[in-house]
Amino acid sequence: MDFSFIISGMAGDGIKSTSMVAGKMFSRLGYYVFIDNEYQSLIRGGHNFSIVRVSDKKIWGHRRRSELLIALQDYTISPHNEYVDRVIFDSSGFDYPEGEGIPMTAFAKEVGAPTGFRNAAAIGALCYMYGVDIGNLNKIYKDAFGDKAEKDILLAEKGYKYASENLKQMEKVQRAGNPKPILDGNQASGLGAVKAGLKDYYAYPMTPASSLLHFLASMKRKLGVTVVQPENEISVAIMAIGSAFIGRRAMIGTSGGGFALMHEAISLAGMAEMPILCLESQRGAPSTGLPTYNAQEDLKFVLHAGHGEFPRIVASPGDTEDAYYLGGELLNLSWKYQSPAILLTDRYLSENLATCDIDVDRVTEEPLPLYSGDNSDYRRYSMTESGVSPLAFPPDAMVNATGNEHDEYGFTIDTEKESTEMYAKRMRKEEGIREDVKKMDAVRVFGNGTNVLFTWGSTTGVAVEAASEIGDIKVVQIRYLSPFPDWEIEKLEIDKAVTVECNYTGQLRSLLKEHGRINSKLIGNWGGRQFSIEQLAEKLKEAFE
Amino acid sequence: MDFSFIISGMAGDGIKSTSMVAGKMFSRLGYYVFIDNEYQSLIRGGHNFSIVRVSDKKIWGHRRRSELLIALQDYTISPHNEYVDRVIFDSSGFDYPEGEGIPMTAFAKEVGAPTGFRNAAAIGALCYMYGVDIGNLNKIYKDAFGDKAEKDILLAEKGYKYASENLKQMEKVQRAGNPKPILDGNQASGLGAVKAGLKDYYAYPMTPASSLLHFLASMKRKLGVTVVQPENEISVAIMAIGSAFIGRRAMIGTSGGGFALMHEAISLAGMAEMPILCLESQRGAPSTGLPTYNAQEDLKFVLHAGHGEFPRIVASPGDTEDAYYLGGELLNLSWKYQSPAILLTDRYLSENLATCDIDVDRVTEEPLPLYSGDNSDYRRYSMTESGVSPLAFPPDAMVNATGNEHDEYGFTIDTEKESTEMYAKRMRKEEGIREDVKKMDAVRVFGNGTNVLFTWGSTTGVAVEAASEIGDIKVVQIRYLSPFPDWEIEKLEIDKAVTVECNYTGQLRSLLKEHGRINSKLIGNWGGRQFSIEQLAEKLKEAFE
Amino acid sequence: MKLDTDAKIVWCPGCGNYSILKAFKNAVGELPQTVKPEKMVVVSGVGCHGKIANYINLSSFHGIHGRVPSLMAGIKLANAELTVVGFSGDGDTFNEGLVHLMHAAKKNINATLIVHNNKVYGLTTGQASATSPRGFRGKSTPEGNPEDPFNTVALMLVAGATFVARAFPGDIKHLTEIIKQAIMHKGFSFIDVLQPCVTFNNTWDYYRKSVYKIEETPSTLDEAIKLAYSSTPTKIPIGIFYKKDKQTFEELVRVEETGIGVEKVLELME
Amino acid sequence: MKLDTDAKIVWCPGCGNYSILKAFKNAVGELPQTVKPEKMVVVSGVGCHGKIANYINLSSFHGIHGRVPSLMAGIKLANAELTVVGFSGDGDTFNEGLVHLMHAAKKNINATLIVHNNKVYGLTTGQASATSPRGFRGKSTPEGNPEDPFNTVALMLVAGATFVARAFPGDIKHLTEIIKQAIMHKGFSFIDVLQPCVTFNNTWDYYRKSVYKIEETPSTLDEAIKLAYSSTPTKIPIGIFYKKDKQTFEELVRVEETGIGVEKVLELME
Ligand SMILES: Cc1ncc(C[n+]2csc(CCOP(=O)(O)OP(=O)(O)O)c2C)c(N)n1
Ligand SMILES: Cc1ncc(C[n+]2csc(CCOP(=O)(O)OP(=O)(O)O)c2C)c(N)n1
Ligand code: SF4
Ligand code: SF4
Ligand SMILES: [Mg+2]
Ligand SMILES: [Mg+2]
Repeated sequence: MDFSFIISGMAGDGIKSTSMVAGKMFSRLGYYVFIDNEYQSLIRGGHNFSIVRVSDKKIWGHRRRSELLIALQDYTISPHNEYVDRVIFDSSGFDYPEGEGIPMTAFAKEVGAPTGFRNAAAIGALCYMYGVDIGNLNKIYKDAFGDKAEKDILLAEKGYKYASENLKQMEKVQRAGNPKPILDGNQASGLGAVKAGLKDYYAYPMTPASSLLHFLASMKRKLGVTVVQPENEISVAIMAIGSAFIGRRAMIGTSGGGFALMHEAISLAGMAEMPILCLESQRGAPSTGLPTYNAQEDLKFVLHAGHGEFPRIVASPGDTEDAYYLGGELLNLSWKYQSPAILLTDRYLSENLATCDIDVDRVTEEPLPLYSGDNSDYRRYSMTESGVSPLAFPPDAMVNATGNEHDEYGFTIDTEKESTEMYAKRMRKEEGIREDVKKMDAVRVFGNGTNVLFTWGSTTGVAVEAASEIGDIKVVQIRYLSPFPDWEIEKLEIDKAVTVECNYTGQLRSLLKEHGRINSKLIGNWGGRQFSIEQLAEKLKEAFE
Repeated sequence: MDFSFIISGMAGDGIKSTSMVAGKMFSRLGYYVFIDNEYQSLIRGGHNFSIVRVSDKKIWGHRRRSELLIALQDYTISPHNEYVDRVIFDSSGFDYPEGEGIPMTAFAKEVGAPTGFRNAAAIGALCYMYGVDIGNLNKIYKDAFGDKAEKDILLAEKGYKYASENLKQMEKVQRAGNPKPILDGNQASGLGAVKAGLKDYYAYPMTPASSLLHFLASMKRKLGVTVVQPENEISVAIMAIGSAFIGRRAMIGTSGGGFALMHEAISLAGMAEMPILCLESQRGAPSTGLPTYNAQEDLKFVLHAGHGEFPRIVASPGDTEDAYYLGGELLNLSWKYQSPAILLTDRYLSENLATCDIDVDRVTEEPLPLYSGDNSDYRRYSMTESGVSPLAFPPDAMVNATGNEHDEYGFTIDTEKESTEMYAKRMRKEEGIREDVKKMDAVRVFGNGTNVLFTWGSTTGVAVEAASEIGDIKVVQIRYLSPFPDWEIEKLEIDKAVTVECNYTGQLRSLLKEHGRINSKLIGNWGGRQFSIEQLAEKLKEAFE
Repeated sequence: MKLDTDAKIVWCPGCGNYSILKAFKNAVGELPQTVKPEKMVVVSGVGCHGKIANYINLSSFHGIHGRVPSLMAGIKLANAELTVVGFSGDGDTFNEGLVHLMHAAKKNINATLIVHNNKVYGLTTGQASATSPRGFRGKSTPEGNPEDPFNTVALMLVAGATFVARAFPGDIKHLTEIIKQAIMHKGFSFIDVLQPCVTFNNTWDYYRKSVYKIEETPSTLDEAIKLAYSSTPTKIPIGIFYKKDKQTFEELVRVEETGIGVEKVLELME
Repeated sequence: MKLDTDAKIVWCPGCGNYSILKAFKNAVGELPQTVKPEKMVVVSGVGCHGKIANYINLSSFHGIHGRVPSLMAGIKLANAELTVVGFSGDGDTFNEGLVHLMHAAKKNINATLIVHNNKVYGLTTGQASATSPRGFRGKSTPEGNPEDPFNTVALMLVAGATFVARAFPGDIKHLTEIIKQAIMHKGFSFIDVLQPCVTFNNTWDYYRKSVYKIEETPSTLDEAIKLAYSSTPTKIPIGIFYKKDKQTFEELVRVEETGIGVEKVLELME
């Protein structure tokens, strides 16, 4: 079983929450659900839509083809028309002769609810159409809104009833397993970090990173995380360094434009050896670009963030579970090596919702390289072979940190020999990081063969599904981007290589050229949209011809 | 003829201005002079020194070996002792039995000048020792300080006389040609930009870029340049974009830490297609690092500045003349392609003084791709094959610029097809830039053979001299770093390849690997000092063995 | 001159921004002949307010979040003859880029800044800004904003702005008049517009009840500051708080000389 | 506890920074037992002042230019029990990072900021800062600074600082006392130190003649602002301008709960 339906309307129609409720209707029955939320950078009006895909097998992305469209605004029908079989619409809002109307607005009026509630009637209809017990739906509303759910429930029931009298049912859906959590990639990364000991989250709002800020803020007491929105991104990054100095695991989150403002702080973290984990969620760039649309255009920008040389740990998750694991892995690595780490993600993964099977305990809070010597002679930057200096924090020991070149104690120096040595100490940490990453999943490989498709970030999921439709393609997701897993690349037997990424220049492709001496063909896209599975499958056919 | 002498003392002793006067003594006689100024990040005390090198042939860097040390502080002798033949010192300040004393402080007292003036006595002595007419020296003082030069002149004469009675002369120096201008690399870049039409300079002070701010501020009326120091680097970059929008050629300058703060603006310049030229002068990093010492650690950081994809023009000069030419070339390219350009330089070239033979008119203000159509239908981002949209400026036409993705008029869009096309239009400019750079000196080649030494930035000069000492090495300076001149690299016949750069990871080496498939050996250094010619010659011998 | 554009306005119905746009267009129409629309440049930040650049048929730069004052400064330095009007948000101005605002006022750049002060981050869907009231429940402060808001007028007075005003879009005529005066003022003029955000911070009723017009602009900074602090939840002064003559930054720093040429300068360096 | 370090002090002989260092060390010695030196953290910016972190035998973070208030905020949020004292320069604070200063005051972070206000960029060899007087000839303003300086005390008062003072290193005892009180104050305390820079802006004589001590700390913000504006070239008030009790940011936002665990949270998301 694998079907999709679309809910479309304008900003303000509650498309996102409607699709979330619709998705939960299936995820609670044990199905896999994937919801692609597409919206514009405005608050009311325009055209927003969500594609809700439901399957009894693990799914990773959206298909453009859907069996149903639920349209809350007339002008949102035509963009989807060619991709859908049936159109359900608000017949008290407008007319659409080819579609099947439900008087949603009228129903809302009848129950004394504002028009904004009418989508509940649509969901009620959906509930009937897929043969789901209306009680399930009502419970979802109750769990989400408590006592305030009353009107939604009334409306859902009206919609259900209307549909049962007027609309043809779809293939019925049966319980398929246990309920699954449904969450977006940012939330997953946050939870992974919390599992690894996150204590402070600092962020300035910026799409598509904001969902993490909102999630953590709303759950802060349940998660035990202090959440602060400072005056701007510079302050965000510096405050996190303040937390790190005291030994509290901190995380920050932003998109490209905000990250651009953090470079100076990232460089400070490199010099002062302060662990910070930053989630960078990419959107259409440069500049303000396409603020609510998907992109993978910041890879090289992030790999070289901050002036000067220091170990930078960068990884990019391929799906929601992966986002959870990397949230944990990167926070741990960052602390073990006292270096900045960046979780590079993208709009598609950050904001889209997916059911997932997270192995919660795969992430643990790994112990720190703690100092155990005499506190009265603590050297924050003690010279070691691994480059890792044992950690202590104020007030346990006197700790001197600095952004200037320094001696073991953290006091400023400028002599050639000592500077050279301290610099090399920092850089030696790269070797340890590399060895550690070798033991992790630096890449993930899906499928077999010598036709190799390289991916990173959310494109991975779409690619895995598209490739499996065609067959004979091995998808290799480059999960760690720094250190770059050349040791894994070397192992590959490659006949034909293709790289797929949502950018113009082929940034992963260029890394493969530098590190792996691989010349691959590029499938790129830079219009703000992730490939649909069908679209990518087409392109793969061509590319591997 | 090729000799060096050192002037050493503490900050506050006027080492830099003293060495400048000493240098002029020779440059006005037609000699080539190179002055390496080494100083610490403090205002009084510590150890500063200048190595003044004089030759009758073009010179590019410093030699550590010197025939003379003039020491104004006792503790500044031992660091140089092994490299010098004779030590002249202030015998009324301290005693140094192995040296030759001049009672400089006492002389200063005698003429009623503050101790700070005593270095004039040393220069006077130097004047005698090299057989230069004291009148030449006095004129230098007069040109520099006008009426206030009186005490300097008195002191110089006392030093001259004392030396003539007590000190052995060196080989005498004769007039060798016409006077040569002596300037630092930043000043040269500024002048090149002025020749190409610079009108506004914005900068926030930061070593080693500040000398450009100071120079332009002091000469602003002579150069016709408005010079403003805004509140911070973010404002610096944004103000320059404001100038560019109006059609005034603007330039900005900073070092790595300040440049880190400009990434968001660079990305805006990319999207809004605003030309800005930024001089980025590298110093020891990361973070505050070694603020007054040399480094070449920001190459990749600069190449990928700003989130997202857009044409970035990056080039790095190899010597002072080159700094002039690139100042002009980059400003012109930046305007022609309405894209940000970065002149990436380093402490050694930025602050060290060198005589130079600048072919002033090699730089001209190149005409802009101006709009000539109907002003009432001007489209700032008109779609063209080259990607270059003809320019008009307010108030001549109505111009709409933006950091959002946009249509031809500059109004916000987010549709897939139009976004994809506008993005591609911007990226197409890279082809034009590449073709233009092909016609310029994208690389400079010195010497012959198949032993190839790759360099960038100020290391070039030192490398050329060191290589010529050894022979059989071809030095290839990569002048343009973006677009990367792979077409030039392909032409090279290489037996053994070595890259020399002042960093740890070998950033140019990695570019050569990516673009040219060249595996080169790295000679690196990351302790804040440029190689001396002798040092590098040693290393080259090993490397090419 | 037609001031409308073909761009579809995408603010929420009922948003205070419509009235700001209207008042600005009115003001441009009523300005004396000396201020030519062709010589006007509109600058905007990122936020709901920022879209205004798309709705005004004048030269414009829709810049980035927080940097409106710097962009205005660069434009004025490049061509002091232009009339520059900036539109920015409260998050834009008092959070992300407060340092630029303070310095533009200090410098006395001859430009006008209109702040769409809806006391919330609109475009990013409702977080507290530096002007949100204590206790404000936004997406990042579900338990209530723990901070007191800035007194924006006092900030600008202390920073050195030479024209400081506040207005309310519920009185378009008054707002129009203030905008006109701000544009006519030579020096940095700042207008704090109490803009209701119907979606995330609907203050229409609240302001309708509480604003009152300043009768006479205070003649000293001291009195102006006092007036700025006289606001209470039921009595909010709107109008001009302060106005002062002072040389502008552009007049002081622009180099009008054309220079002696690089060749000659190089000779000076021999 | 020995507060000196082995680091060689590299300020110019006669620099006002020596007296600030001295006064701070005195103050630490005189603080009540409840303030333990082991629990103190010093934060400094980049500039001549920034080196002070090397000269004090306490935990310290010698951070970057302009970001001292943010670093202090992060440290306090991470451990509210620490006593955090920041040292920053005028360029640091009022130019590069003014936005952070204003917001730290607004938030009422419980920390102390001591500004070495020498009214010049010292370490970068003498450019005008946001507090340099109009006409100041620095390396970037050879014809004189075209801007009026900020009134730093007024800025802080308006931003919401709950302890605002000014002091002069020529009176170490007074400065010591002010530092002590600032550290003891619960909330954001700000000290504007009139630090002479003997090399680029030697104000020793000028301040010696013009400073006078505030007799009584004004009891209202209004009076405090008035006092801040009462400065003249011959009469500069030093002492405490304002002091007020208010809940600190840390108290309000720190989450002390340990949480219910990720597993449980995931269940809530089903
Ligand atoms: C550097 C940066 N950080 C964050 C954002 C995301 N962002 C866009 S608008 C906005 C806030 C808007 O609030 P405000 O300035 O008050 O404008 P409003 O939408 O309320 O008009 C933010 C944080 C951005 N575009 N750039
Ligand atoms: C981002 C950044 N910009 C510029 C600099 C260069 N810089 C170092 S100190 C300084 C100014 C110092 O002035 P101030 O803060 O007043 O300190 P002072 O030296 O006078 O104590 C500057 C601009 C820097 N380190 N970082
Ligand atoms: S969100 Fe608020 S400010 Fe933005 S358009 Fe809607 S009402 Fe206006
Ligand atoms: S330059 Fe000024 S502030 Fe810096 S150490 Fe010297 S006297 Fe002090
Ligand atoms: Mg707002
Ligand atoms: Mg200062």
